[in-house]
Amino acid sequence: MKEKLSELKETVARLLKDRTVDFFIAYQAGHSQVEPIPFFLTTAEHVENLFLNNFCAHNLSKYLLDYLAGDEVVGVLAKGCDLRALKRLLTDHRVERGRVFVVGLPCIGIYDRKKVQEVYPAGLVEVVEEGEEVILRGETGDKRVPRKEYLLPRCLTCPDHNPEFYDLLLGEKVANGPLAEEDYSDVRALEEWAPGERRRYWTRQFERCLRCYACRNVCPACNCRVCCFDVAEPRWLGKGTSLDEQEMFHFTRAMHVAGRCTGCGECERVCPVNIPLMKLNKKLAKDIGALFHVPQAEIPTEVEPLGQFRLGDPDEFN
Amino acid sequence: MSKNPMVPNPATITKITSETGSGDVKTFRVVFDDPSLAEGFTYRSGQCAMLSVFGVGECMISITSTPTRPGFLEFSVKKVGRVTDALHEAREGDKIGLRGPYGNCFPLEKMKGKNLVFVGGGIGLAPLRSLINNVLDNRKEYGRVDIIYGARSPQDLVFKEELFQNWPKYQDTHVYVTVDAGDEEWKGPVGFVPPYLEEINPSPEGAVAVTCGPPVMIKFVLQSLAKMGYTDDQIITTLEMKMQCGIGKCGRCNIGDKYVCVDGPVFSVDQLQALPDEF
Amino acid sequence: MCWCGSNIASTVDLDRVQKAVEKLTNVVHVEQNKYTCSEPGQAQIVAGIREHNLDRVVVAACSPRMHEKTFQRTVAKAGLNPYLLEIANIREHCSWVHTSVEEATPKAIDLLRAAVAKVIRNTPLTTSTIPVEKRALVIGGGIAGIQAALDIADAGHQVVLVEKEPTIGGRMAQLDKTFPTLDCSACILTPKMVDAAQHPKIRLLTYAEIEEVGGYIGNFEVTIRKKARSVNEDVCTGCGICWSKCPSKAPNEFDCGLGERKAIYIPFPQAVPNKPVIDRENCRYFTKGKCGVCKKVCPAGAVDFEQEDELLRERFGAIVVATGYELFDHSVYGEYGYGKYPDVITGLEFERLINASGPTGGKLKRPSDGKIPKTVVFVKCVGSRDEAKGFPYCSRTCCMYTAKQAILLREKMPEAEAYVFYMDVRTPGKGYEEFYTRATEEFGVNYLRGRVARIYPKGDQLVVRGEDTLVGAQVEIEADLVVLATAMVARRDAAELAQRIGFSYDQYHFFTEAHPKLRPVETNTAGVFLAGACQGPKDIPDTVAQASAAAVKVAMLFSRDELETNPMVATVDEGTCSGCEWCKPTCPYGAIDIKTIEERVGKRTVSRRVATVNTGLCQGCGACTVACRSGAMNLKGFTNEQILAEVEAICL
Amino acid sequence: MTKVLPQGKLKDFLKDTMDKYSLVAPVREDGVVVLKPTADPEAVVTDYLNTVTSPKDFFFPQTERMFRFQKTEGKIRVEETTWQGKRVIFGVRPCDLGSLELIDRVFQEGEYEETYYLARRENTTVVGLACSSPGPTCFCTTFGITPGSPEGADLMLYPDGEGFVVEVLTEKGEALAQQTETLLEDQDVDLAEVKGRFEGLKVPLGDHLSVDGVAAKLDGMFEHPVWAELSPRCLGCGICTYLCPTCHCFGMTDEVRGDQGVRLRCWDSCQFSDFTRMAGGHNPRPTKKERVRQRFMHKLNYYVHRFGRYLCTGCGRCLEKCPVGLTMVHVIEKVNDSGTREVAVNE
Amino acid sequence: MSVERAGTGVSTAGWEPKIIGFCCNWCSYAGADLAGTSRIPYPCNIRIIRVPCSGRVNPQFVLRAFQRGADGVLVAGCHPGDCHYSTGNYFTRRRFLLVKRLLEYLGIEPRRFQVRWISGSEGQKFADVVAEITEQVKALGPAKMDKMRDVM
Repeated sequence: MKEKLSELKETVARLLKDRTVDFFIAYQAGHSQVEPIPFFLTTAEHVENLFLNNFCAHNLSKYLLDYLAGDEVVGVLAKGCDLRALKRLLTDHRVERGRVFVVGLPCIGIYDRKKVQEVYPAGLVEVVEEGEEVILRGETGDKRVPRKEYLLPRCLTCPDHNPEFYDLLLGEKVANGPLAEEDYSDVRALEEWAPGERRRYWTRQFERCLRCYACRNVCPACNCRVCCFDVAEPRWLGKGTSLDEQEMFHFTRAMHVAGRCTGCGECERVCPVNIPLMKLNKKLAKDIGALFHVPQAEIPTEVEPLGQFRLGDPDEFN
Repeated sequence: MSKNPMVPNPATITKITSETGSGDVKTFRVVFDDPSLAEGFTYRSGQCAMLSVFGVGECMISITSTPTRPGFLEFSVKKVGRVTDALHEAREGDKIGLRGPYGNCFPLEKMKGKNLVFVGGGIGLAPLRSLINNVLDNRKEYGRVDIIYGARSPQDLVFKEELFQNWPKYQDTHVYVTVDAGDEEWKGPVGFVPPYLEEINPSPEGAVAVTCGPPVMIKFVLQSLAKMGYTDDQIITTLEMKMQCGIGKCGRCNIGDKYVCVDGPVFSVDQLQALPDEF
Repeated sequence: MCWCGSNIASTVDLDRVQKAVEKLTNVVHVEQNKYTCSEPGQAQIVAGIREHNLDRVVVAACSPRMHEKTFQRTVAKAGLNPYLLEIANIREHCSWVHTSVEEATPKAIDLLRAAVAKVIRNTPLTTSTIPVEKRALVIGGGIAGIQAALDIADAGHQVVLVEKEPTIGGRMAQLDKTFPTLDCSACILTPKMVDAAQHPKIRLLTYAEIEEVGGYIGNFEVTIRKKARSVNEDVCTGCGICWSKCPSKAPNEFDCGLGERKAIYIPFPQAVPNKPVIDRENCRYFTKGKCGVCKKVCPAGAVDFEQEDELLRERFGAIVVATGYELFDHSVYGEYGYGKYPDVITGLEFERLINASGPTGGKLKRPSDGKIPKTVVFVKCVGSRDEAKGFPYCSRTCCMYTAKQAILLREKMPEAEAYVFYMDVRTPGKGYEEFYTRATEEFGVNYLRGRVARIYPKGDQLVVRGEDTLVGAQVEIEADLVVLATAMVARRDAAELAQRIGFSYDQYHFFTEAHPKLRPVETNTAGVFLAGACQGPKDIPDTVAQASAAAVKVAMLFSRDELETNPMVATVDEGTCSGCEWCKPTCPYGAIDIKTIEERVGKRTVSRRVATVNTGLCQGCGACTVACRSGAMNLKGFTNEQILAEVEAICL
Repeated sequence: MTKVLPQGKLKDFLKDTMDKYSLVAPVREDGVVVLKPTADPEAVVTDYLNTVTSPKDFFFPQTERMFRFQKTEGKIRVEETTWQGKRVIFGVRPCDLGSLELIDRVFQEGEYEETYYLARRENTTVVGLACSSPGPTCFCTTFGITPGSPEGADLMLYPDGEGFVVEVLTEKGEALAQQTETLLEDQDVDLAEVKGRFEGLKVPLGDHLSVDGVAAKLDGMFEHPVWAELSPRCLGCGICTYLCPTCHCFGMTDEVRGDQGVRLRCWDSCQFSDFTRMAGGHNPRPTKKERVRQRFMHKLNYYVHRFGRYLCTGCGRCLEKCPVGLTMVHVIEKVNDSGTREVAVNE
Repeated sequence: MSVERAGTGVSTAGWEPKIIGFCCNWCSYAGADLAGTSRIPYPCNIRIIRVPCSGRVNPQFVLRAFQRGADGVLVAGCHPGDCHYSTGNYFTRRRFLLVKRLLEYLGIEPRRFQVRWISGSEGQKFADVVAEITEQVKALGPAKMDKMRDVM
């Protein structure tokens, strides 16, 4: 991915200079190699600060919601998963296609900062890919590890290494790996537990929740103009943080993205207290697949699975 | 009063007056249930108190009654949100909570002997009313009093009895009322407050101007006053911010390092000028 | 709080309820009365509102489905918006289903608390108006449909009468004589059929079916499929040459399959319209590709093999559903021979066999060998009043038509013996009991009280074995013909039609009236009315009465130029709405659109898309509100705030 | 002689503590170390850089009941409630120890005291734990705190060889030491030497980051373009403010069940869009720019004006957890790098 | 938060489950009315909230009921195909197939939350369903999900 940096710089500079875009959203270097951060460029002079490596996890298209009121054309760098998120915003009629200029970024996987930092808490210099292995190259030496174990969870079942559509693609398309089956093993495992065990598990998770709303704010499916958690009346959610309110929050959040979640896992990635939010999202995705025959890979759908029905849907409510 | 500043004291609404035609402003007369508080609660014009509707929440409202007329407190409340909606639902005899007083007050000492110009708009007359009545109750200590007040329509005027009957009776006290748009019965002036103020043109000589109202009005009133020769230290206004604790802790109402609930709400314009533009 | 005499007061300790309710925030006045729905009861509400300056009212009484409208009018009388009322259902949901005061009283308190919590969040609602399309659709061309169509047309309104079969007339046309007057069915029906055909305000669409129904009261949009008749109706004169020359034969449905007709045919001689139709399944031209005789002989050139189904889109203000009934299929009864004995026939088949225009020309010949029966056994309650194999309900007409048929038999063939096996004889109609008495006394029909246990063949006869419970003995009758009084049942496509139009039906698939007593011809879908046996078994007088009633309802509706709409409709908080459109697909009425609004953001004006509700189309189901994640979509009268408040109040 | 708690007696120390106190301690849970009430000494860990949540949670809990109210027969009864308990918080790092003092000032200052916080402060004994190996996100030294600073602790533990050197700092600390007396061994250890060792530990990030003059510089930077540059990437979530050991904004909310209810004081965040939005709709901090500016101006300027210190202790949580790297370090660097001249920016 | 609930020590001995029923106006509410007019007795634990259509029942209402101390929740609507609004209950069916599974996944006993189709003519069924759910919830004991009460 790094190798595309110079092409990215040229591209962004050109787009800004010829006013194809009014500004561009990409990445800049962060506190360390493993945490590149979003970067908003308004002039071509800024391109020198662009940064790209295989830790560029952030989905940048969600930022488009900050620019709804204007008429600027916003350039955005998008991997396959980010494009799916953008599609979510387009399907939800939140963003106009004409106001986004998509620079597509083929991607074969983003590394999970948390997992890498377990090996290299600090001082990682770069990650070198060698087939199914990667070399974590750091100040204190190299470490060769199996690639898959260090990728973000979403990358393991990634259906789109190339963005589905774009206005311009950086480099060549990459071959999509063999499409992995959606992996619901963690959901299934939890389903197997005794109900009391599950209750304790989720109680522990929810009690840890800070209600910081990072999961919501980063989520491309949580794109409401006003979130129901932020309205005073009716009070869908109290400000107090007892277990029942935490559960209300997580239940509601999960239901609101049911059938709409693009599976990017950003919620879980940004959660400061490691709440396994994707175990909720995936549970719903799994059931939606099984009950209504809408596989995760087809989402966003034209009409959301909960906004339609079939006469022959399963019925167990007699 | 409870030692804990965050705990409201039970009080009873003894009288409700609907001020405006649409009823969106009501004045609540409130008396503490605890007789010692009812007597011991001291405040100064310009200060605010936190009104609690139990189960709904609190809102900071300026005290519109004057400490010169003890026995009760009065609050004029416009219906704008959850808590004020709930207050408007209340009936006489209902219980609310009250804590305070909070914030600073109008600099009465500084105003003594001066000619006073009060410029109010809409519900902005509420804090001024406390001050005006305070001044009029000690009429001899002040110079000429000009009260210039405006509202959107005759229906939106508040404290009509005082405006049209009580206040003009005081010596050397002049009340001017205008409306943005009149109706069939309105015989008075029509027009916005700032030009009306310029038309009346009270002299800045030995005067203090106090203005309170919607932000847009204040903005133009300040311009008019400047045009008329008032200096920044001659002009006093009040600020409104979202407040929750009222005691400078919750972190909401600060403008720079000043907390409106503690350091305000009364500011002179030269004080405001030193604050960051974030209100 | 209503005592409802002792209906509520004997199970709910209303004094205790009153004590609890008086303490609730916002409650300023509580009173009880014996019958709140009575005039003094209502007057008390009005007085209470005035005296205490109330702005919300809760009535704790019977189901809101019973008296909500009543009390809405009551509070309106006191000058209050009718929607500032809530009902706590402490009768049907409380006093009538719980036996002890200790159980019912706390529950009543909870229900009242919920009603109070809801009502304080009620807002005044006002109705708006929609224009009424003054055209009626009548579905079904039997006596019910014909009567309804004629009455509506006579009231001066346009009617389209849609009939599935090639002719109107329905079941009544198949009958020989009618009870209790024994006048000839055709004689009284056919003039009405002709009236309907010739009425300037009625348009007949026979051989046509309802394809799709959209819209709402006053403004239904209906798609009608006019099936290919293969005969150009505009040209055909009904001369009959075609069917006389047609070489293909098929069982005649009109004669219950007992006789034959041609492939191009009219069902019976007095058919209206008197225009044939080609039964393509049995027509040689269509099955073999060769023939075309009819086309050749037709002097008018009306035969059109190329004709296709036609879809007509029409607007109507009201719909009368008069789709009639079918007969119970008795082949489920092993004891009656599973429908395999040709000489075990249904009452309707009997009608055709004795009818002068029937397959036997009015001579009663039994189907198996054409022999004239000497002993005829009638069996009542076949498929009705039988939960095990049929339906638990009473089919209502069988007692009378069996008596009629026995009389007709004895009248035509005095030498023949008539036996009737019955459980009860039910004759609740004008002249009915007298008619039955005539059957037994004047015509000597033998009535045997008891169930038939078995029918089995013996030689060319059928042995009917049963019990005469009055005598307490087994009886065996050797019969030449057995007539089963099979029950009237809902048409097999009834549920489908109800779903298509959007109203409900009961467990037997009879259409459900809005109220069993007080609104017997309305459905719960505004603007859709019921007539005849599609609503439940009925005889002709009742059917005609209901049809006329439905017609009056339609005329009433059409007497207004505009309708007040239901004010409990969905509403959008534009400030919150994201314009995501996910509410749209959940709306069954297509009532949600997207519009662009402009608003100030900082210093500029920007436009933004939001959902908007067509209040004329919206019926207030609230499905959209759940699709709306932010809660921007709300339902007036059942707002999120109200329902959450109810939940919280109940859970206390 | 100096008291030493042998490593092997740590569990017993916690057990003895629990005889008289409820215990809050670092516990590893689902891959993160959180401070939480625990009754199981076995679950308590000491091998963490810092806990993901800070000790402020136990003095200024996310949800605190302030009072109950009861409506009866046209009367209202208000019953003030304060926290009752006696608690030990174990394993607080020096940066977090320092944060307590910063919040103390806010809640004690002025005409009014915040009694809920103070009640918990008074009845809680804080056991500090010096840092042996500061991490890549640590920058306590920027604010004059060292890996061995005990200020804010009642009793301080310095890991040393096979145990913890104990320093008793307050009466509350002394009481705890007495409670656990049998487990503390008097050893011939030079406390000052041990402390000195910790104080001298390198804190790579903090040692190179200076905050000198930042407050003064910020006086003129309210309108500086740096805010417009920094803020767009902010997600507007509450991670920074909720994890920050010094953030202390709150709101109040009523919970009602019928005619009784409570008023709760709950955390709130200046990063939330509705934090300053008034009932009428006006919001003095309408965009992320104003909100991000408020957070950093508060910590690096406003608070300094009021109390003479920075409202940050360099704990590094924002560096670790902010998903978009909008961190204190990043901002201080930006301020240090920017020109002092006030630039008026009109957007 | 470690504040004791005032007046705790609720023993399950005298405990009666509280069950909230969301009933659509046209079918299930009418079914409940019919149970009433037919005087078919059923346990008094259910409290019915009338909604126009089962499709109006927001899953958040269900959770709010549990949050406020309900021990069981019943959502009842017209049988599929019978919806007064044609299609409302089909959406209900989809939504609550998921909700039921999600609640179970969160460790909430699935029998505490039930969805049933009850027509206006099924008074007996309504009574039977209420009896059944009441019995089941009784066997399960209090749901105790109203944790905020611990703070109050």
